[in-house]
Amino acid sequence: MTSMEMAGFPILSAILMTTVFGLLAIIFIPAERTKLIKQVSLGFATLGLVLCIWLYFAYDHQRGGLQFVERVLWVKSLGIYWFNAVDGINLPMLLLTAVVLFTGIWTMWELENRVKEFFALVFLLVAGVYGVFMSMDLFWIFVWYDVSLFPMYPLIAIWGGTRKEYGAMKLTLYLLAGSALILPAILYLWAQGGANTFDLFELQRIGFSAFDQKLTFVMLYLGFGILAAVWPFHTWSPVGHVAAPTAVSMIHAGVLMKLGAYGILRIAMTLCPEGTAYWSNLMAFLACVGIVYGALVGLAQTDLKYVIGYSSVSHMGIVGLGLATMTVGGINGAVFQMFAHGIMTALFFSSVGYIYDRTHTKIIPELGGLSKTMPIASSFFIIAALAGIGVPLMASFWAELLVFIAAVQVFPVGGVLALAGLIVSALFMLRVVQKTFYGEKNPRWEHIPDVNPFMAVPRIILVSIIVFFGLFPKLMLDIIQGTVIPFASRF
Amino acid sequence: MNSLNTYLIISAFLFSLGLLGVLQRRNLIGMLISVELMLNAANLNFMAFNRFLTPDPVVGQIIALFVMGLAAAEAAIGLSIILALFRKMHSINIERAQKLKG
Amino acid sequence: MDALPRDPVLLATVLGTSLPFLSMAVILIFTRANRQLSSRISVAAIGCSLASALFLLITLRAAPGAIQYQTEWFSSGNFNVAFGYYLDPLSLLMLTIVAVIAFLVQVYSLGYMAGDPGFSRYYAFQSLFAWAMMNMVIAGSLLQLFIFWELVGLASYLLIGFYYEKWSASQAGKKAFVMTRVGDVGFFLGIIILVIGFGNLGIPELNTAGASHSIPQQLITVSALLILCGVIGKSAQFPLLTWLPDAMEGQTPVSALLHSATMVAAGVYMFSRIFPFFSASPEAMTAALAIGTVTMILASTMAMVTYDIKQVWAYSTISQLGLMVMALAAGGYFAGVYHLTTHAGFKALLFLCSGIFIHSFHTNDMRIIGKEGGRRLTIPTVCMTIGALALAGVFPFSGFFSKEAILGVLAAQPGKIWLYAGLIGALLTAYYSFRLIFYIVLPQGGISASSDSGHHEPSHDEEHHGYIFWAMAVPVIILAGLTLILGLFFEHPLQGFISGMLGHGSASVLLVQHTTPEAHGIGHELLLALGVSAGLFGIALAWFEFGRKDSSRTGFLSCFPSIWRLFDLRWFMDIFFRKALDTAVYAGLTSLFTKNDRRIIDGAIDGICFFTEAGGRLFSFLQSGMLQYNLLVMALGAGVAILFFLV
Amino acid sequence: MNDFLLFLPEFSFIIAALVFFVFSLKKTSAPALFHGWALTLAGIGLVVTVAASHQEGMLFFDCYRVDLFSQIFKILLALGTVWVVFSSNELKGIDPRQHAEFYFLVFVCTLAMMMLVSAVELLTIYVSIELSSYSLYLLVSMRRNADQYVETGIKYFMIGVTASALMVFGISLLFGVTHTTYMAKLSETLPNVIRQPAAVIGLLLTLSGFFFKLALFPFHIWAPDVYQGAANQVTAYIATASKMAAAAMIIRFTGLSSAASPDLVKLLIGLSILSMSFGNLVAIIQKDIKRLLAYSSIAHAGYILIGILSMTGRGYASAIYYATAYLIMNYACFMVIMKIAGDGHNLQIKELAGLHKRSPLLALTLMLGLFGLAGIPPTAGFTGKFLVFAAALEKGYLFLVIIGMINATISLYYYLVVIKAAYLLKPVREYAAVPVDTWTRYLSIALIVLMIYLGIFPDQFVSLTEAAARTLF
Amino acid sequence: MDTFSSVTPVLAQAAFWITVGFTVSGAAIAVFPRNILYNVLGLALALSGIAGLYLFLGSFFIALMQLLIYVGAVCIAIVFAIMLSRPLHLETPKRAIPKVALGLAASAVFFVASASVALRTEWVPAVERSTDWSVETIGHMLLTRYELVFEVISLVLLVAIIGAIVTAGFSRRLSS
Repeated sequence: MTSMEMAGFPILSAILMTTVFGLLAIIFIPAERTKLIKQVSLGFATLGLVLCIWLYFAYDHQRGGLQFVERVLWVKSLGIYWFNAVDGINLPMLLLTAVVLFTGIWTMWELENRVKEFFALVFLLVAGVYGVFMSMDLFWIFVWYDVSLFPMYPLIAIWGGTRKEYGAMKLTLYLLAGSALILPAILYLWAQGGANTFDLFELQRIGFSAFDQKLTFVMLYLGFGILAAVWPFHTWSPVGHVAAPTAVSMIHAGVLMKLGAYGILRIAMTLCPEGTAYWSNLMAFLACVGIVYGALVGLAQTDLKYVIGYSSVSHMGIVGLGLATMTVGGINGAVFQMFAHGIMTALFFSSVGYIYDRTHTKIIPELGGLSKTMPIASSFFIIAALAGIGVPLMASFWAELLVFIAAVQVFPVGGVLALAGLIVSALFMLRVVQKTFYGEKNPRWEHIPDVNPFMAVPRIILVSIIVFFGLFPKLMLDIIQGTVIPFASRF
Repeated sequence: MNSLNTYLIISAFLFSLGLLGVLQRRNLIGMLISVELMLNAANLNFMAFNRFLTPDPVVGQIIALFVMGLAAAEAAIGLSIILALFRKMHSINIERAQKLKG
Repeated sequence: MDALPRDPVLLATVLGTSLPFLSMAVILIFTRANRQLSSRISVAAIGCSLASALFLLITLRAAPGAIQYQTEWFSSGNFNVAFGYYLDPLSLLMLTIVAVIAFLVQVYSLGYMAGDPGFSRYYAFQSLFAWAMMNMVIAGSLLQLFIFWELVGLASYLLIGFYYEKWSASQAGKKAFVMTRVGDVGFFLGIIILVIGFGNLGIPELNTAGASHSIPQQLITVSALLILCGVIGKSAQFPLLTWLPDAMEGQTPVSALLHSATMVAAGVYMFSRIFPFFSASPEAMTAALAIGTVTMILASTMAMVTYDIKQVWAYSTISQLGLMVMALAAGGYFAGVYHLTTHAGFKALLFLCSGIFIHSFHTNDMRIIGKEGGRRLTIPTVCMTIGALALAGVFPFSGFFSKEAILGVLAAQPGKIWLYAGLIGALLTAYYSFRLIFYIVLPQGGISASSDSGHHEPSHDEEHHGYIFWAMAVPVIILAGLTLILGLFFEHPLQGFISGMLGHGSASVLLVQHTTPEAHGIGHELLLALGVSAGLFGIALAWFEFGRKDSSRTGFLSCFPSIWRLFDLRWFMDIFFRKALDTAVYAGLTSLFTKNDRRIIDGAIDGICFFTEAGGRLFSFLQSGMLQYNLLVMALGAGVAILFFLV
Repeated sequence: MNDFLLFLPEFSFIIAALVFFVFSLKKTSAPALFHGWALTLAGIGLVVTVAASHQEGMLFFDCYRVDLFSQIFKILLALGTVWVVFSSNELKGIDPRQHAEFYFLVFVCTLAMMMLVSAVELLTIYVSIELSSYSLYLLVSMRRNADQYVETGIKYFMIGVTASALMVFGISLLFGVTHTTYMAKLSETLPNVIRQPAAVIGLLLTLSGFFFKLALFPFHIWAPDVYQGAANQVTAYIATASKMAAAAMIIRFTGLSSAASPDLVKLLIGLSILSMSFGNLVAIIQKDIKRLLAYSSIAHAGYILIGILSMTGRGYASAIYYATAYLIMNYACFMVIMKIAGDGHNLQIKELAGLHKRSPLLALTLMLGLFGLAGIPPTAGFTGKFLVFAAALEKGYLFLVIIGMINATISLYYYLVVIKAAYLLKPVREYAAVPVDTWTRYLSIALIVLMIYLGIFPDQFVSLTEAAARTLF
Repeated sequence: MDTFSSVTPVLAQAAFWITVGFTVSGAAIAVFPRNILYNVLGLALALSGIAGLYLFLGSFFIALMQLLIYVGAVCIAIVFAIMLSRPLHLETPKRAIPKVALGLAASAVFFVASASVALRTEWVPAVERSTDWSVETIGHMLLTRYELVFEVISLVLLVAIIGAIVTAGFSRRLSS
């Protein structure tokens, strides 16, 4: 590749810039004008969403591969490039990010406390997320990765709920501890590559010795795995989710956790195919344990957000399992599951957020019978729960199907075990639905109004996306597998 | 007897003794005296090397000269700080100054 | 898509199977507030479905072979998922059954559910249910079948737990979903294994492959056994049968739908759908036979001791499903399907009649209904008796013919034990159904109002002979009529229809032989006599104990309290499951893992933090306030560094 | 004349020092006037230094070398001095009657450190380092009303002179074994005799003098007490400018052994690990911000050393980059501290409570500075760590880098504690809003921009540091 | 040796060891006694001894400087300081054993280390060695090669003076 490559309008940088400019715009608005801040935030989020949707349609999945490439030499002496591109793996992720940001900001429309800082930090966070997803340069991936992590601290600690300071600190430190393994691994690969480049694909062409691959793969896997809530590094996730405010939980569980899995896929598996093969049994083992374990622990939780947190652990296990299979089907499924789970969890948290904002509790035994007082708000949660169970014709079903086919083929025992986890996950989701929404009407919540149409919009969008891609998975899978097929052929 | 090693060992002895003084003496002035011993040990080294090894005998002497000058300045500053401390603490026992820790 | 308007068959299929979904969407999104409109939309949609189902049945009755429509849903790697319709006699027949029953139940519900606050939602779920079931029936591939199979489960979950503010209802819905989930996971695994081993999930392909043994035998056996798990879960076979009686928490029309043509029928339908595939694995068939038999006997015994009118029919459903599975497993393809058909008719009839009783007397207890004058409601009483006669296998009702066919198949089995089991089942079935009939029809004074006073449904007093009543009565009468004629006039046409085309569709001519009565060892007449006499003996026993004057009305089982208790507590199965769930999952794994999470994993992490901080405190001793200790640190550090180089 | 131009930056600071020497002779003291003069003179010094940045040449009979490396560090020193002088407008920590002496000593110290980074002869280095040390001993002792902190000066002094005795002893050994005091000759001779105990130990002891300046474990012991006990401005000066000189000297000196001694590298790795771990661990339990920053500076010394011990051009360049980033971030933190503690008292962490309301800009500056110190992108601190680690990994020190990263995680904890105080804690009592004058406002914004700009667009500066590192060989 | 060439080696040797004895015992007196005045006297003795050693090492000039600067200036300064701070009355509580032990260990380590450095290093004299020990050369060097240092040292002394005055509180403005 030449040092400079720019094909037309840098749409990806533009998407990234929507968040940066959004951030700047918010900074320059006086803090008292909360309404304006919200409108501006939503405006920039919409812009990003529109661009991402345009990208989704403009991406030529027949051709596959990297498109909309922007590649500029950034730091010459280290071979760092400003290298953004989309392919079938990160396009769904970008779309997911845009959707979750958009709906998340809308969900937080009723925020009153320190509005300016909140939206500024959210934009900072999302800038990092976009950056990770679009960048193809290890340096930038890492930079954006960290950028996306540290706003979590103030976001949780200021606007959070239960044990917010503990949760925020734990989450931030834990996740950044993961990057303590990622950065050395990235630099190690750079040094071993010897070509003085952080360009992912040039490094891929160079290839690494088996030892290097094994070493760096496990470092990257553990490092990113923490963010992907790989068992047993998952305990930050429920605690953090419980503490975080709604939109942050949405973005965090919906998008941020995907960064981990994406990192494993994008960096570790791309650069270390032999390492992946060597460690795939471990990956599969941890993933299977995570699936079953998450569901089982979820059974015992009494806090709605804890439940969702553990369901995320379980569902991210499915992603991990899909990746571990190293087959086209498995990776397709994993990527699709990342997308589907992102939307689903966003819906989960956005419904719980609504309930929590009104009732100021998310302890399951204190709730109960909510369906009577707020049928619409409840139905959003129930739909999310059904999607979580893997009810067909919702996007996550297909993802799970693909992953499990691949898993049973590659890891028969683990695959079957993980399948058994589906029973438990059904049990615990329905248990939560029953205890929270069914049962006698609780007089405590009688005065609470149902979701008004305005606030229902973001949730309806999420539901529609889940169902839409459940009905037409081809629209996403074709894009994904255009990239995954050549990708998986290297294993 | 009058070999390089003799001087070096004398210097080592002086240096170690000075170090011991710095580590042991509770009287700040005593510590300062010990530091002077250490500097002299270094000076003795310079002079010895100057005598036995180096091509140009002037350099070692000049270094020794400057070290002496610095030692004098150092003593002046040190003593003034000790005096200032004494004014405030009414003691020059270093063991009485333990407020900053942790 | 351009083919759609030009091909009436496709058009009818698509329309018939998607309209209920549309109606559900419209109701949920737009017309929740307007009950009348909601119900009309729903009934109209299902009416259209019925019309197109009948149209398809008539158009395609003489089609030379199965018709298949298929389009790619998506593909991932070399795994292609097709969305398609597979129209063969079996699916057409089942489609019609589903449409008919669903239509009748929806009409019936106009009366039964009138005034319920969740009326719109009810119809939305009904539509969902019908849509899922119909799509399942005509699914072209096993995966598609599975998808709609799951949706059927979802719809039944929603309907069973319809009165979600009632704890037991939501509990029952959850139980139904989770228990069928257990089976479904097996089914799912079976599908996955088939994908991996065979690579194609098309139903005709599977059947052909099964019949021609072109897949490894081991693969067939494993996948068939796993798929059988799905049947077990969905059709409430042993050991996953206890969810079904609990599912009576749903409204009676829901039960009718659930127990006749949808949900539980799905399992048996799926069995017959890929029957040639199954029959390629003798092990799987034997397992299914055993399971069916056990189920049938167990469920019959449970039905003998309950006073809840709906429970009786629920147990009878289980036992009849067991019978169907037995028939299929014994190779009686036609017998199984035929019994499925007739059973759909008379079971819907029985439930809908019970619904009228329950609606009128606000109780489920047969004793109270009888005592309060249940027989004054003539239409339901008569119709219910017709249903019970069909259930008991009395000539000339439809059940007689299908049961005979099944017994014929069982008799053809090498061991006679299956036949005897079938006969015992028939006897018990007749016994418990007429026990119920006699309780209602011939009430006598002196009924002790026991603790089991039945469940109360939300009451809404309506005029018994008004619009409401007729909305309920007409479907019942239609079903009663069907029960009368289905056996008498339709056995042979149906057999020709189904078996004929099976010959075209797959290469299993062999199977047809099994179903002909001549093939079995005992003479046809003897079997007929045995079957009829078993049924009649059961009725007689019931009459002796419950019907005749001065009878004790307790049943012979009351002499054996422990057995009574065993039957009443469903052979301790529920308790076992509950205990197993509580000890193994809640108290066992869940609590273990939760503790592990809190104590060990989180503990380790907090421990790391703690020790880090403790390390800070420890190291801060190096920074004591004493200058000379500080200097010591420095001097010793430098000294150690020097020694490092010297040594 | 050309020679004079080469010496111009130092000369400008000599002038500045002399001006304040004259002021110190005056009978009356005029703090505002002095501050104005000092700022002007320091500004001129900075301008001159920047203008002289591309000078090259040798002075004073090859004792003094002016090259890109030294000029970069001189700019950093001048920059640090300007900043500290800038923040001295409310020099409440020092008796108003001593302000002239304060500025005099600051300028002399800067001058000494400028000479230090240019000196390429051992005696010159030694004398320069002593001159800067003496100025600092005196500056530290100048704090007024410091009953709690009286012992600071003597502790600093005692530790300092002991370290300098070690250093001069080491220089004597080096002198004995190589027969020369010129760095150029040393770097020729030393690799041949590096097997001799005297050579390596001489080098080590000499380095220990610089380690002392950089506050590297185990020569760090003065740092916490001095940071805590000195006046805020003095601490800021020690924490920023004086660290630059030390880093420059360590870079120069480790280059001498030019990796000929693997043992030395091992030792440096060990020191770096100990320094990072010790600094970060102990910082966790601190309550006083300045003391906390002292421990963090110990840790950062370890990071800088990681870059240096790889002993490659890239390594030295990364160390220069890191030092620069550290200067900026650390000053950002200290500026906020000095501003908040307007009366010169020692700021406790809990006093930051509610800072985001009292002064959002300062809170933001502090947050970015701390995040930079913690190595969070996209600040310069992250890029610095990245470069340093890259250099280390080029030599294959994977383990070291992992430990470095773990330490970065630990450090994040206590930085977050401070940030938490600034952004989250509710103040126990009402603190007045912090008055932020226009210049401080501009400087804050400039610092923020600089931290982020260097983090995101490091290319030019990295090339510059690499060019500087090349002049070392 | 040049200076003492006329004296017999034995005498020279005796003189050398006596000087060494003065130095070592002076150093010991400077460190060990508790009375600070003894320490100063010990220091003076040791410094004078070292001046003697410088004579043995061939530099009369440095030996003289040693006497002037150290014994003359530094020791006197210390005595003044003692007088001003009255440390004679320093209280003497018990010594902390660990401190003593560790201090001894550290200095022992240093002694062993530096002695073994001295003994284990192959000290190689320069190939060509100048014999120019004259003071003129020193002066010449001071003004050429060490011109910068020479000027800096004056700055050092200036700093020391100003600093000492300010710190010790003798400034005109501070004497209040």
